[in-house]
Order: sequence, then structure tokens, then C-alpha cells
Amino acid sequence: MDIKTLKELTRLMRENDLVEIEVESADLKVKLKKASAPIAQFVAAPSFAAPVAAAPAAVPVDEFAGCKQVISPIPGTMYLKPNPDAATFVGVGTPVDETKVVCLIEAMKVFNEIKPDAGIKGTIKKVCVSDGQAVEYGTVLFLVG
Amino acid sequence: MDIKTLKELTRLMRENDLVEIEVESADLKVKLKKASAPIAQFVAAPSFAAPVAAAPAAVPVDEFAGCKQVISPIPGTMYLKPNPDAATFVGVGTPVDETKVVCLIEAMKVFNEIKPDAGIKGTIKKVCVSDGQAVEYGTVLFLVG
Amino acid sequence: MFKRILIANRGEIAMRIIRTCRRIGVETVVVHSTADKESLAVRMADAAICIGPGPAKQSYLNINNIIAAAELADVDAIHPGYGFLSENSHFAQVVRDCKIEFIGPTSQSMDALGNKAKAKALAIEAGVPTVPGSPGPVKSAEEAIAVAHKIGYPVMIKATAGGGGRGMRVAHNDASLVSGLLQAQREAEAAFGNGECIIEALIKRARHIEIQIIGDMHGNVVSLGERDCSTQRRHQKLVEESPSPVITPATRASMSADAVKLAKAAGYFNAGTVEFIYDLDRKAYYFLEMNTRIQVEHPVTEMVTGYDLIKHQIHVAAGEPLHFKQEDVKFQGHAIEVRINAEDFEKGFAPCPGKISMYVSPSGKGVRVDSHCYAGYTIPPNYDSMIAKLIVHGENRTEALRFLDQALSEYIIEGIKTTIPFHQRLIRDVRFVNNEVTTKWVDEVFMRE
Amino acid sequence: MFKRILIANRGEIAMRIIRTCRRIGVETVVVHSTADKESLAVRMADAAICIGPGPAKQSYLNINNIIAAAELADVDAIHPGYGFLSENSHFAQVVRDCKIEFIGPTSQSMDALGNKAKAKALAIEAGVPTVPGSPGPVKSAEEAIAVAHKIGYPVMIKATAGGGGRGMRVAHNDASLVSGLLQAQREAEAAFGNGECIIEALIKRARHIEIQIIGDMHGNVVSLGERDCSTQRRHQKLVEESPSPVITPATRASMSADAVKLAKAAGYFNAGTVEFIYDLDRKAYYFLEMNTRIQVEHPVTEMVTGYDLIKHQIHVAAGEPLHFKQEDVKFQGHAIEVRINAEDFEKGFAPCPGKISMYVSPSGKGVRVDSHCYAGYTIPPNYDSMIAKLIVHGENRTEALRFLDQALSEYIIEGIKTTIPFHQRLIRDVRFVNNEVTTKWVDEVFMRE
Repeated sequence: MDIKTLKELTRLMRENDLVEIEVESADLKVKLKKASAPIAQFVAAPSFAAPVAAAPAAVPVDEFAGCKQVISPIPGTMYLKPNPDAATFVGVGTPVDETKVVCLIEAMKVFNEIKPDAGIKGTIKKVCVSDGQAVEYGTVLFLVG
Repeated sequence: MDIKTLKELTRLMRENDLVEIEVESADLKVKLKKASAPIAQFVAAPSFAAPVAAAPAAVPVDEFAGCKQVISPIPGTMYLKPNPDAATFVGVGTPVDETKVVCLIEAMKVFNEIKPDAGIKGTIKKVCVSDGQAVEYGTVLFLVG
Repeated sequence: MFKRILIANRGEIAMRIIRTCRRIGVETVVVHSTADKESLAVRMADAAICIGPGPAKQSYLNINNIIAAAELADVDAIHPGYGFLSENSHFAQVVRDCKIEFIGPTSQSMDALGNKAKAKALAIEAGVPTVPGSPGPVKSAEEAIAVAHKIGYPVMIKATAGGGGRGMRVAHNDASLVSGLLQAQREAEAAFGNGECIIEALIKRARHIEIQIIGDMHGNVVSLGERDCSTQRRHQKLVEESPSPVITPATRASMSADAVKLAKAAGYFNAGTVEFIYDLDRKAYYFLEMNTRIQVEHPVTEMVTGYDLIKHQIHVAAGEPLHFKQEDVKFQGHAIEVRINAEDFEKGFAPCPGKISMYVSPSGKGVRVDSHCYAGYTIPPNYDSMIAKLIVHGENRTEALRFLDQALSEYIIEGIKTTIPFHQRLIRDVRFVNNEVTTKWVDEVFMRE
Repeated sequence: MFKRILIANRGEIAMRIIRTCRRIGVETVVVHSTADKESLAVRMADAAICIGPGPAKQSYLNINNIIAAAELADVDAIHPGYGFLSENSHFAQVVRDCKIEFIGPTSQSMDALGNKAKAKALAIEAGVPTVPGSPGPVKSAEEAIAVAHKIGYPVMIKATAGGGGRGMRVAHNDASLVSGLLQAQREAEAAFGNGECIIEALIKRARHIEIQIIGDMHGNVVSLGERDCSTQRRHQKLVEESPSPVITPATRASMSADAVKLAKAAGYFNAGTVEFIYDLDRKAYYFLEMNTRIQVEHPVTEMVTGYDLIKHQIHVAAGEPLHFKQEDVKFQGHAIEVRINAEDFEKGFAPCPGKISMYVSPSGKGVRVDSHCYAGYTIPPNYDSMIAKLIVHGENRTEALRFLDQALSEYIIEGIKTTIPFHQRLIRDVRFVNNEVTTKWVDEVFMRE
């Protein structure tokens, strides 16, 4: 990070009468706020539920900042391997893109092949679920960076 | 991270009237906030009730800062004069202390002479009620400074 | 009996179903969208499974994901609530094909009764009075004109696939009938994928009166009396009450018998509502349509009969015979429900989603609030604007209205606009108090004053 | 009838009284301390007058300021609620001397029944059974010993001016009787300014059963049945229910008749409660004391009888004859009330005043919550710790307990500790379910496990 970017941002604020600016990119997350802004509170949304499926794994923002998430599109049981004796589809370090099968989710007796959404390209930085785990819509499966 | 970056950030805040700055990158997570950030709201405590008696008069904090309040000890009807034809007990500028009758409050058919509490000594800075007004416990009658 | 059921719904009805399940010892799994992850239902249910993002199409209407959740949670049955998939016969069939019970009627009954033209034909066959009009969809403008001349103008043009006031049109003469029919057919084709329309007599001074029925899989069908839902705005019910203050005991008995007759003719089981239009001038009722699900206003019937409808829905879905017979059903007092919506009634009932900053619900003997809201809750913009159903139960209508007035004046909801002020004005209106209201009164009279 | 009444109370009972006044069209003026200026009652009432600072002695017990407020607001009557000045005969007299009606009995009845020794003498005179013991205060240790020998050890020493468990002591032999009597007399003198003590037989397995009565100024007194309040902790009622699950219809009728007899003997009018101790071993009941006011647990009676007790209190205070006769009183179903307090039951029920951050009260058919709390409300440390009374009404005790279980599990109160977890454990305890509870069970068995 360099201070120059920040200076550019403050100039942008000044010139455009902005009271708040928030930028998030692959390598940087910035928030600037002027006195007059209503002070927004960024608290993590509390998750009340005790879901059947594990709650979406907490994403440690610091370490994996900028990573993109591969989420489950459907409730079901997640498998990291095509069959119990096989190797996992992917692991930390595996390069992936939207064509790569990263895991299976069994739902309605069907094994659905899960691939990253279009635009997600990089290497697996973290596997967020364990083999055979129940997942729901939105459960974070992998972090790709 | 070095302290220089932080200094740069604080200067940036100063120069741009920022009250809050939050930066997160792969190697750094910083959040700075000025004391003035929470925009203190001085709104009168919401008085839900539509009381029979007038709500305690709002005290303009600025002008009468440091003044002591003479409050009504009982619900009733407040009179500024001993009788309709007489002069008021006190007015702005009258010196008062705990021995001085400042008004009457009629309650239970009795005219109660009201004197400032012990320790209140000075001159009347403001008369907060009008003659014949209904008051409740705690209604501010006079400001003494 | 079921060990565990899945609730394929949200908001107050999800809460309502959870409540009964807790009372009868059935576990609950609620499915929800990401927009509802902080909802009370998610918190209250024994388990919650996220099935998709905010838009209903991708979550509450996403059959695949709901079934996947049901299998994952290993539930015995699915309660669809009202709205969403509750009247989707395909969904009911998929659920049953997965060896999960659908808490509702068969797909066949839903199909037979969900289509207005088919339902009307069934009613005619069963000897239930229907609004004079075409026996089925009109094939041509000429046929429509012939029907209109027979029953007399003005007439209604209705899309058979429509509902809730959508796909309806009035014609006063041949010209407006021909053009109206064309437009209605085109609109219905676009909106529902089905352009069929029927022609019916227009009833000028109508009350909306419906009969709550419940049936089991053993051929028993019982009527739980009527609800009068005549106070409507743009065909949306605002107030529901039981008993109806405008019909005689004889009419009530006859309507109940007809509703049961129709349900039996359709091989119907579980809870359902047979809607009638009551013509104040002719003092006659006509079958309108049947809703093959639990309804928003079911608590009104619960208050006057004492029966927990959700409980009996679950019991009959589990194959049990109905726990009571027609002669056991007794009515006590008068119940009224008003729907409190997050809407600004002074701005044409514009929805006002947002965060509730303060919330104090009313209380007292005979006051019931069915809601999913609380202070701090944000009403998402994705779904309907209902905040709560306020139901009161008094010895008679006068007492119920007094209770309602007290409860409305005590209800505190801050942070968003609600329809509480509207209801306060409404229930103090002498015409409402004196039952001079028709289904068009709010639109044509009350809202214009 | 009264046009406007003043409510000399706070919290849920102030809300409760306002609710009924709204239903019957009586204006309300609530007096409050500075600590309660943001309370719901202040917001709900037609008018509110601050009468003093937080401490009750300077506000809710400040007779001068309350009367001043009543005159300022020009009210016709004062409802004292329960606690505070509700059983203060001097206050009742001052109110009436100011030509304001006191919604309660005469000062004379209050005096005759508020003192335990006088009340017992009156009961004996009226032929109402009392606990065997001294006919009045014992004058000496010798007299106490003679009484104890006659009725047999163990015996109770009770201060006549005590109440709620204060000023009570058990003696098992002559020595402990003599020393206990001395201590009790000394303590009672210090606490109540009256050292008189009586000696009574100790009842080992007791239930607390009380009869709700209401009378008018024309000599009519009606019984509204019993409440069983045997689940107590340190003589504080935790759970109240009606009907009592341990007495026979014959006992019930006899207790009711005796309660009415006693009230009539005292020239009593307005609502009152005649408390009895029921001896499970002897299957006999004895008069304990009379509460000359509305009680916390009155909703239990309202649920099973359908009568609004506050409404009838107001009607009879206005001089009207009772609106119903003894033969009109019918009982329906089973009602249970639990008191939800801001207390940490795992730390000896230590009070936990503070701010409620989230609050969602339960709902559903047969569920009633009487409360003054809401999310954002701060429970002041100055007064009692009651948050709410949760009342359920089912067809029978089993159903009522199911409703209660559901309602408790649905009740969300965050930010402070509450007794909800205690009640959840309690009502699932098989001994509570099977009615094996005595008045000492919670203290001596349940809390020690």
C-alpha cells in the first residue's frame, strides 16, 4: 500500500464533495470518512440460526483479503473427492477457473459438480469445508486468490 | 509497517477534515478515528407524555450553562405573585438564596411557599414558567446563577 | 405423526407454524433466503437452511433447493404456508414423489380447484350456486356478447388463471366487451401464460364471505364457519371477521353445506377456503373460487371455534382422521383481524420497507398478534409488506371493535410507516361499524374522502 | 361512571389499568417518578404527571404529591393497583376525604382485614375455618406454651403486622418457642412498629389456594373461583393457576362460600382475595389472610371466567351494582401465569436491572403477556424486578402447560438476565407436572438440586 493512493482518494473526496469513500480491490481495502458523514457501523451481521448445515465458515479477512469465494449454490452434502478412494479435486495451491470442478454437492440424490463462478480465476488459497460436510446456500467452500 | 505511514495518515486526516480512516491491505490493517467522530446529538430527552402540567421547560444549555435550577417539589398551580394585584416575588436579576420565597404552588387547596434548595445562591437568570401555569414535580421554575 | 417438518415459507406464517409445532412436539426446519437470515423464524426453528439469495424466485420459489434442503434435513413433511409455492400443484407433486408429505391437498384437487373455469364447472356440477355467466372460457367475441345479453350488462371479464384482482375488467356494452376481452386475453396470456377468459354478471353491492373447511384423507370434510372479508382495497383484504354481520343463520348454514359439498366433490383434504360473493341486493351467494391452502386470515376462525388450524392441517396430512366432527364445532363470540402493513396509506399505500426502531405490540384479554417483527428488525424490500396480523376476540362485534380500537392505539411501531392510522380511521367510521361496507367501498368511497 | 381516573402505580399494572380504561372509555392520568418518565404507561396514558424522584417513598408512596396531582388533573377516582399505597387505609381515607373515589374497599374494611389477628378473629366469628392456634396475640411466654401444648409442636410464630413471609418463625419445643417469640416480637416491633405475635399450628404439606371475590356497594359479593399459588420461593409466588389441580369440587365450593361469607362480614366491596392454606395431609383448608386490592395474578381468573376484573373494579367503585350474579360465573379451561422477573436465578435470584436490548414477546392462541417492557427500555433499580406476566389459557392443564412451554421458549429478552430459564426447568419438572408441589418445595427441594 502506498500513501499516494490515499492522497488521490482524499483529493477525489474534496473535489466531489464526498463525505465517505470505501474502496475494496484484490489487494486493498480503504475507508475514509469526513466529520459530517453519518457514522456507519460495520458490524458483522449476527447469525442467529443453528442451521442443520454448518454456518458459512468465517472468513479471516486479514489473511485472505481480496480472495474470491466459491459458494454452495444449493443445500446438500459436499464431497471433496469424486469417490472415497480418489484424490481431492483440488487443494491449496491448485489453479482453478470457471471450467474446473472443485467439489461435488449431493442434493436430491444427484451429485452436482461445482465449478467456480465465471470470473473467478486463480489458485485455491483455502479449503473452507471438510469432506462430507452438510452445506447450505451461500456456504463458502473455497477461497480463490 | 512503520510509524511513518501512520503519521502520513494522520496528516491526511487533518488536512482533509476526516474523522475516520480505515485501510486494509495484504500486509496492513489500520483504522484511525478522531475523538469528535461520534456526532453527539443534543436532542431534548423525548417526552412521550402529554402531561396535564407543562413539560419541564427546555433549558438552553449554552446561554445558562452553570445555572442552578429551582424545581417544583409538587404537582400544582404555580403563582409568581402573592396575589393578583401584587408584584412578582422575584424577576430576572433578583438576588435569591434558600431563605427567599420565589413563588407559590397551590396544591391540595394550600398555597405552598417555594424557596430555592439549600446551596442555591445567586440572582435569577431566567423565569421558566408563567403565572398560573400547571407544574409537576421537577418542572424547572427558575434558573439561578 | 411426523417427527420433523420443513417450513417452505417466511415471515409471520413461518412463525405461526413453528408455534404450533412446538405445542404438538414436532421439530421444525425453516428454509430461508439470505435476506431473511436474521429473521425470527430462523432463530426460532430447530434448524434453518439457507436456500438462495433474496429474490423469491431464487429462494422461496426455488423448488430444487427446497427439496434439497428437505432431503438434507430428513423431514417427513413440508408445510408451504400461504403464497409462494403453496398453490403450486407441481411442487406438491414433486414433494410427494420424494416420499415427503405435502401438508395440503393432492395435486389433482389443487389443479381442479385452482383454475377458476374448472372450479366453476365443478361447482355447477356439485349444485353449488355460481355467478351467472359463461359456462366456461369464451371462445369468441360473439359468444361473449351472447352471454352478456343473456345475463345483462354490466358484466365482468375474468382471466381464468388470474387472482387477487389481476386480469379482471368490466364491460358496460358490446363495444367495451369486445375490446376488453381482447385486452384481457392478451394480458392474461402475458402474465399467466394462459389467455382464457370467462364472462360473468357484475354484482354491484357485494360482500366477500368465505367458508373455512378442513378435510381428512378418509372422506370427512367439516366446515368451520365463515369469514367476512368485505373490507378490501384493490381486491386486497384489509379486515376479516367472523361471524359475518350481514348474513342470516340459514344463509350461513347453506353456504357451509355448499362449501363441504364442493370440497367432497373434488376429493379435497386438508385446510381450504371456499370463497363466495354475497350479493346484498339479491341476498344470494355465488361460488367465487377456492383457495387450496391455509389463509392469512385463518386466526379469525381459530378465535371463534377454538381450533388450531395449523395443528389439524398437520394431523390430517399425517393421515389421521379429523379430531372433531361437524357437530362438535361451536362458535363463540366475535373475532376481527386487521393486517398491519409497512405501507404509507397517505401515499397510496406505498410500501415502506426499512428498520423498525421501536416496537411494542398490544396486549390484553382477547388480543392476539401474529408477527415476525421486533425492534431492530429490518423489513426487507424483497417480499410482501405485512408486519403483523392483529386479531381481537370479544363477546360480540361491539366488544371486539372496542378491543381493536384499544389495541391499535396501543401498538407502537417506529422507524417505518404502517397502516395502523388507516385502520384506526376505518374502524371508527360509522359505515364500517354499521356494516354498510361493500367490497368496493374502501376504493370508491372511503379513500376518496 | 367516572370520566377520568388517576393511576397511582407504575409498570405492568399501570399498563393493565390503562388498557381497560381505553376499552370502557375512561380517561387516564398516570403519576410517575422521574425514573419512570420514559415508561410505556406515561406514553400510553391520556396524561402523565411527575410526582417525585426515583425512590418510591418520595413518589409512589408520597400521598401529598399524589393527591396534589389528582386535584390538578381533576380526576373522579384513583386506582392504586397493587403494592405501594394499595393497602394503605390512611391513603384510601385521604382520597375519599378529598371527594375522590378510591377504587377499592373502605378504609374500615381494609383495617379490619389488613391486620392478621383482627382478620382471624373476624373469620372465626364468621365461621370460616382458621389454622388452630392462639385466638389472638399471645401476651406471654406461658400463654404461648399453653397454646403450643394444646395444638402440638411444631408451631409457627407469626407477627400480626407481617406479610410475605416476613416476621415468621418455627418452634419445635418450649425452649425454641420462648426464645423465638422474643426475637419475633423484637423484630416485628422494629420492622412494623408492632410487636404482636400469634401462635399457630405448622402445616407440613401445604398448598396456597386463594379465592378471588368482588363485591359492590349494595351488599352483593360474588366468588370468581380459586387460584392455586403453591409454587413459591421464599413466600414469593412464582406460578399461579386456576383451577387448583388438588382440590375437589366440594372443597372449591366450600372455600368460595367461606370467602364470600368473610367479605360480607367485613362489609367488603370491590375486588379482594381471600387466601387459604390447604393442608394436603388433613385435606382441610384454613383462612390465612385477605388482600384488599387487585392482585398480581388476577389475569388467571380473567382467563378462566372471561371477566375483566379491572373493569368491574371500576364499575363497582362508581357505585354500580355488580354486572353479574354468582350463578352467571362459569369457568372454562385452565389458566397458568408465570412471573418473568429481571433476576439471575442461578445467583440466588439476584435482581438484574438494566437495559433490554432485544425483546420479542411470545404470541399465539391462548397466550397473553401483561408487560410494560420493550426493546430499549431500561428497568430502573428503584422498584420490583417484574418484567412481565406470561399467562396461558388452554382447554385443560396439560394443554396450558404445552402452551406455556412454547411461549417461554419463544420469549426473547436480551441485555438482562431473566427467570425464563428457571420457569422452563420448573414447568418440565415431573413433580410440578404431577402436582406434587407444596409451598416449600421450590426452596427445600427444587433449588437445592
